[in-house]
Amino acid sequence: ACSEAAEKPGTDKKPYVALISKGFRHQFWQAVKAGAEQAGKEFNVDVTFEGAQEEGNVEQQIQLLQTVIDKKPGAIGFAAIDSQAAGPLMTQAKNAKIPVIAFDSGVDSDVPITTASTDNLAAAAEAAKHMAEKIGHEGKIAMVVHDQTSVTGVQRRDGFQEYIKKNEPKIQIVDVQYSGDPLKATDLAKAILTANPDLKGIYGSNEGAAIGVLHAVQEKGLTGKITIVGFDSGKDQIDAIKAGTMYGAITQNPVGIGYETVKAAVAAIKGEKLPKSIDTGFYWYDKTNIDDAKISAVLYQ
Amino acid sequence: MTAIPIPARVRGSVQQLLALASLIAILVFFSFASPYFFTPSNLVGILMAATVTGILALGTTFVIVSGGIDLSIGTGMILCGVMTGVFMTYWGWPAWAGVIGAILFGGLIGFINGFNVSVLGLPPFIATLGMMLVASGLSLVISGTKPIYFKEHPDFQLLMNYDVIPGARFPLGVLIFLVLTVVAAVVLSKTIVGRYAFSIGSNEAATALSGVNVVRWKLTIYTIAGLFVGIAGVLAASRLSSAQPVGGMGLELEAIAAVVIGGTSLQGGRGSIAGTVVGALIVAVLTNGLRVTAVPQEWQSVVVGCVILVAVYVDMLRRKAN
Amino acid sequence: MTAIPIPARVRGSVQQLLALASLIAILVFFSFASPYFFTPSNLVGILMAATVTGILALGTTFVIVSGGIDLSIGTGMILCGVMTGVFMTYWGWPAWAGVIGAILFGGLIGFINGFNVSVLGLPPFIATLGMMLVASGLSLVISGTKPIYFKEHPDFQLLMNYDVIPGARFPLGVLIFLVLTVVAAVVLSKTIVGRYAFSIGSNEAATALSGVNVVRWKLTIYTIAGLFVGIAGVLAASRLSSAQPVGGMGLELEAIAAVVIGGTSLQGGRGSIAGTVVGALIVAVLTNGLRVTAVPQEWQSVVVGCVILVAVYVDMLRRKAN
Amino acid sequence: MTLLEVRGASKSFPGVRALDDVDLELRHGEVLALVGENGAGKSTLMKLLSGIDRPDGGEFFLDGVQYTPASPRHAQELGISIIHQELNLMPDLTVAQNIFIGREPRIGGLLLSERALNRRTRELLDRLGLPLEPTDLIGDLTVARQQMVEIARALSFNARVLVMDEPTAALNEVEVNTLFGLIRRFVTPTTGVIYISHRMHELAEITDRITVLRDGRYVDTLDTASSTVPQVISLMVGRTITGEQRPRAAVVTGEPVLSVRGLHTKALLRDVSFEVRRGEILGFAGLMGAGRTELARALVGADRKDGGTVTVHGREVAISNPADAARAGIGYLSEDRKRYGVLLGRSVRDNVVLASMPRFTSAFGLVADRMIGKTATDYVAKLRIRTPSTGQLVQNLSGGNQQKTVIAKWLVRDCDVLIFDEPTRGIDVGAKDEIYALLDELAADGKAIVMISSELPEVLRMSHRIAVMCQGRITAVLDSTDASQELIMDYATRFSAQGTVTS
Ligand SMILES: Nc1ncnc2c1ncn2[C@@H]1O[C@H](COP(=O)(O)OP(=O)(O)OP(=O)(O)O)[C@@H](O)[C@H]1O
Ligand SMILES: Nc1ncnc2c1ncn2[C@@H]1O[C@H](COP(=O)(O)OP(=O)(O)OP(=O)(O)O)[C@@H](O)[C@H]1O
Ligand SMILES: [Mg+2]
Ligand SMILES: [Mg+2]
Repeated sequence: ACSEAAEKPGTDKKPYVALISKGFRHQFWQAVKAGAEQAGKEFNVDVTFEGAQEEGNVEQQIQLLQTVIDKKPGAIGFAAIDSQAAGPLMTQAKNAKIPVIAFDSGVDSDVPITTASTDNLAAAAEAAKHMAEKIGHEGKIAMVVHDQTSVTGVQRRDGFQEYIKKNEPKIQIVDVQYSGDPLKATDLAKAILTANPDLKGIYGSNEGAAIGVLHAVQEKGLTGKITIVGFDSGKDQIDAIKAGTMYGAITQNPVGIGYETVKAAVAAIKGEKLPKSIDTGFYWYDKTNIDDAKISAVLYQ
Repeated sequence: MTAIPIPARVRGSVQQLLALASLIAILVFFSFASPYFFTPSNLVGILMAATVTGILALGTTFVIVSGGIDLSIGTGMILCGVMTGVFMTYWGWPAWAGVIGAILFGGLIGFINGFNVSVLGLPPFIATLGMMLVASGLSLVISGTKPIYFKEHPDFQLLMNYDVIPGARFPLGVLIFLVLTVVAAVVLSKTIVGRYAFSIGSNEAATALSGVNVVRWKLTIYTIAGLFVGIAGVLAASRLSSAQPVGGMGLELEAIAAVVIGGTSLQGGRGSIAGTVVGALIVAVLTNGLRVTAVPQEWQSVVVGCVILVAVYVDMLRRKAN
Repeated sequence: MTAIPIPARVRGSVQQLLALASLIAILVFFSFASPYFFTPSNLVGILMAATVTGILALGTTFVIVSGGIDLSIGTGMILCGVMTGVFMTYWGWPAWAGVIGAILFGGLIGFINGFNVSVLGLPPFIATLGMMLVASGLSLVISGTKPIYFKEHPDFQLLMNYDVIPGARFPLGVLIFLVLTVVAAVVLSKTIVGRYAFSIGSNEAATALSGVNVVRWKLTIYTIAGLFVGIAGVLAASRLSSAQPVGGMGLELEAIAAVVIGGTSLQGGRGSIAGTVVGALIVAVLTNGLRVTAVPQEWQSVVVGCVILVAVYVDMLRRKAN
Repeated sequence: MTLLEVRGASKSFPGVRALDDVDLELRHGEVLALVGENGAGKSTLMKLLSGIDRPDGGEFFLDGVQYTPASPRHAQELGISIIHQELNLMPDLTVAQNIFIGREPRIGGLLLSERALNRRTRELLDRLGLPLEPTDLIGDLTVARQQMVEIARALSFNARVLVMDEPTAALNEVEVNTLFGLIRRFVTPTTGVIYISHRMHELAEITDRITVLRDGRYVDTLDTASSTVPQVISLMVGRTITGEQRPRAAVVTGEPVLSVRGLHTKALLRDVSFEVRRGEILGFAGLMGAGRTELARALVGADRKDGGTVTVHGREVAISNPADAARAGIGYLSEDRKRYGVLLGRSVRDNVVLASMPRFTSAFGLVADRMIGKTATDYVAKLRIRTPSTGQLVQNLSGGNQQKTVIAKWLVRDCDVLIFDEPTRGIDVGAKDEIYALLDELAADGKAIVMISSELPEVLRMSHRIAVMCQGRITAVLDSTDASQELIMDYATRFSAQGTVTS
């Protein structure tokens, strides 16, 4: 749908909404894209969705944003990798009278009219809470975070760490390592398990990191002995949770993020008033609630 | 398909013209494909996109002409950006000092590469691969894995974005790129260091036996490349109004690709700045054109890959026909 | 620091021993630094981590010895993994057919590289850079940007993980790596294709003048590298019990680094499989050791970069002293 | 019927008509010399014969049957084996691997048998009487030894026609004699040899007939027995050359410019001491591997010295690389033109000024291209370098003209001490005389010249004094008036030297 509509964006006077995200290769973004396209159909607008080739590459994202602004769309949806870095272009969009809707994480600027996002700090704290409960509020745990510098990476790390520090004096975070690539995450989670034989749990902060942790635990033959808490969904995580090899995970509502962003963009084009922020929510899911309609609706395979 | 390369080599200038033909073909194609493509603002956007990679490619042309390679330019640029932030934000230097400091820091990176290659005698690939890793780590360490913002220097972003021609949106960064192109072209083709780069790339041992201090000149060549890395780092930081501590990996391949598409031989001894600029523009135009025509993103790298192959092949055919 | 290399060349075997010395030094160091390092399970973990890159490095050794380079091995491997998924899950092939199909697909990628290099005469750097981009795009296109799971073949993951020695946790994947090492070593040093790889890398024009069909042998060499890429892709997919369509970029540099650390010359003509394996192990041991000793991750690439520089430099010194 | 016949061969390169309707006839059982000035088209013709280049026109007949060589391999299969003017070896492979490349013995059709390979090579080398080790790396051998490997390879085919393009350029008397022995053994009533050389005195010794080319055209074919050297030369150059013997020079008594004391290298040189005076040509003679090249390289800092001092104009200089040497006023012209002499991919102009760039550079580092062009044109004219323009790439020049380009490079640099290692290698007779004249001129100008040469007549003719080396030592320094070929050979073979002679 995206490509047909995009071939001649703006022709036949359909409004055109351009979404620039942080990446496009991962399933999470594909789910956001699906939501956006769904809303596009519903509200009869053209929607394009693009992200940095390499997730987290600010420079590439800025290039994309520049190209899009030059096309003068009706509205822009923007998930900033670094919101300050986009400052000059935000101003440029404002001067060109193109409304901007922030999504996924906030844009630190007064240009965006509204923000459709997940509260990553709170979500990570929720993951920490479940981890603590499962391991009995004491022992050593470690973290595999998908990225050391991006806002989501930092927030999902800090939210988790702060919760533990504040509420769980007997839990010790012994190591934090970074990789969102499943293969690399596997090897580094194995190294963590090797160096900490008495480890009780590992947290993986996105799909790639969580899958890596899962395979590391399997390869080490520690399945069931280590509590794994993940983030996002995907078939591997869902299966693991159903099978009990992974305790549970946090899921955002990526389809909802995409949908709400386009919906807000359409409203902005029409000049309607919008709330300052749209919380797209997050959920904790584990074996017990994974089949609930509310949960399975936001999981992607 | 002659098996034996009794090379009927042709001079740089012809080669550039051929790459230029590919560039023009691509430009014409996209102009027909999309009404948004051949607009002043999009063309400026392309130049803007070509600036950072292009400047890296300019510097690395010297290294490649001299028969070396520099893989550290991508992450080195990121490190220079971080140093801009350190100088201007952490240490409170004035903007001009921060900019010069970061450029010299780039020169230092290049100097170390040159030292490792020419004095210690490490293979350039390994010496600069090591530096690539070191620079990417240092960027994180020095910045504390956080972007550094130019709070004290809100105008720093004008270095890249300032409109040179009022009203016409021709950013200063692009002008800097053009000026650097001219400088690099003169240095490579009209000065002694350029001549020696060609000589060393053509036959290092014979050059040394001719009484040329090859060690010193290789140091100089890598240092020049490093200075360009510094400039690119400063401009990237200015464009993003922040020093981003990650990224840069892969940029070195993009820059080297630009150099090679432009007809510079990775064997050394042959090449030109004009070719490099055309090579950088081919990559930038292609990437932009595919975006503007809204080719699905997963297809874009397929197309870019194929076009690079075809462009270089067509060049070769014509070179042979010559 | 002699400027002109009257090469006091040393045979491959000595060179490997020297890289081996660096490897042993690193092993000893980490054994003292952490009680968890020198344990059977961690050592197996290191071998496991070295498997995929190591296999890529084995194949690419042939290409580098012949004076070429292959940048497409990283994303090519990803694409082969995706093809495993396509064959086994989408098309429902039996596991053995899927595995063989994916390996042959790797061979096809290599063959196309070889065709571009030897028949069309493109510079290897450009030919394989183009393929790198094409492969990374095709992985996304073919998989629909989603991982492909081996639903019908739940046992597929045993290819990498099956315990060869019951109870002792020695995975099949590592055994495959060891077997491939032996195969590669024999092919490179004892067969005609290996001999011609050295000969072409040493002096391509002279080899052609000697009546060797250089075009055909270069095709063969790149195809061999492609087959290794296919095997690596299958094993990576098996390890994650899924074909992941993203990633792979940067792996080619890691593999090439392993080859060069192992004493193979990027100029071609000189190298060995044993060296490559030692090189791959140096990188894997270092990465693992730094993690086990919990060195902050931002420092890790700094350390790896420096160690690569030092290891190669020490080798050179001793080679000279020889 | 003739063994090999060429009718009307033509070949052009951009800006050059290298061959123009050339005929050639090689009879069964003969050695045919092919001579001509540098750039006359000799190598080009051989490249057409052996399938490396395609002719623009012309026909080839082998035993009366027309053939069109499609590739080097094809020519080999037809029984045409060629030794190229430029070495075509793989430096990273061993002697054995080089000789049998493409014909490796295998076990079960799959695995290489290194043992069988080395055995066969050993047999071949023993049969040919060449002192080479099958397992040595080519890259470690001197040019002369590499040349022997090429000869061994060419003879290892059961060829009917053997083409040798200046095989002796890198050899000295002893090895030349070995080679001649090999050629005589090769020639049978069914085979023939085409022999290209610039060394005129060799022709009488080994060849039966002589074909002369000039400017890409066939000139004439003479019977060797009934022709004289001056006759051949005048056919080659199209005019008569006096070729007068230079009178033996008197001993020069100027002050020493360069003096070397106790030079030592780990590998070979033992306590080498000598000095060269202003206006003097000091010749260096010796057998292959005597250490003359190594001495020159160590002296200019291209290789490590392990002891010894170098004094220029009475002041001791520290030389750790050739740049230091050049600054001290010492220039070195290498014997290995391709590897250490020319920049093949650069223009004649760039090569000529390479050693003197700072002189052509303004204060801002800008290069004065006009001045460079003028200087290059001057030297191209002065040395009669045959090239369409100074912008021509050196790789497109004939071998001899490449050599002249390297010489021009050092003439432009204007050093006080010039070390010429085999300066006339691959240079035609006419040009040789020009180079001799040039050396004399340089000496008369007050330069100190070291001339290393493997051609004894040349050493005897040019030098004021002659240093003879053997196994890394100087075994004698003779005044040219006292020297003779016999005496030099005597000192050159003082193997377990009875002490070192100092000048
Ligand atoms: N590939 C080429 N491109 C252009 N010109 C060439 C090429 N090869 C040879 N020539 C020219 O053709 C002419 C004949 O060259 P050739 O090498 O046959 O001379 P030669 O008789 O072997 O001389 P020498 O005695 O110096 O080896 C020369 O003028 C040379 O410059
Ligand atoms: N590249 C090299 N590597 C190793 N050994 C070498 C090398 N070049 C020369 N040698 C050795 O050094 C010794 C001296 O050789 P050198 O070239 O100095 O002799 P030469 O007197 O110049 O004779 P010629 O040049 O005629 O062979 C020989 O034993 C030779 O084998
Ligand atoms: Mg010739
Ligand atoms: Mg010599």
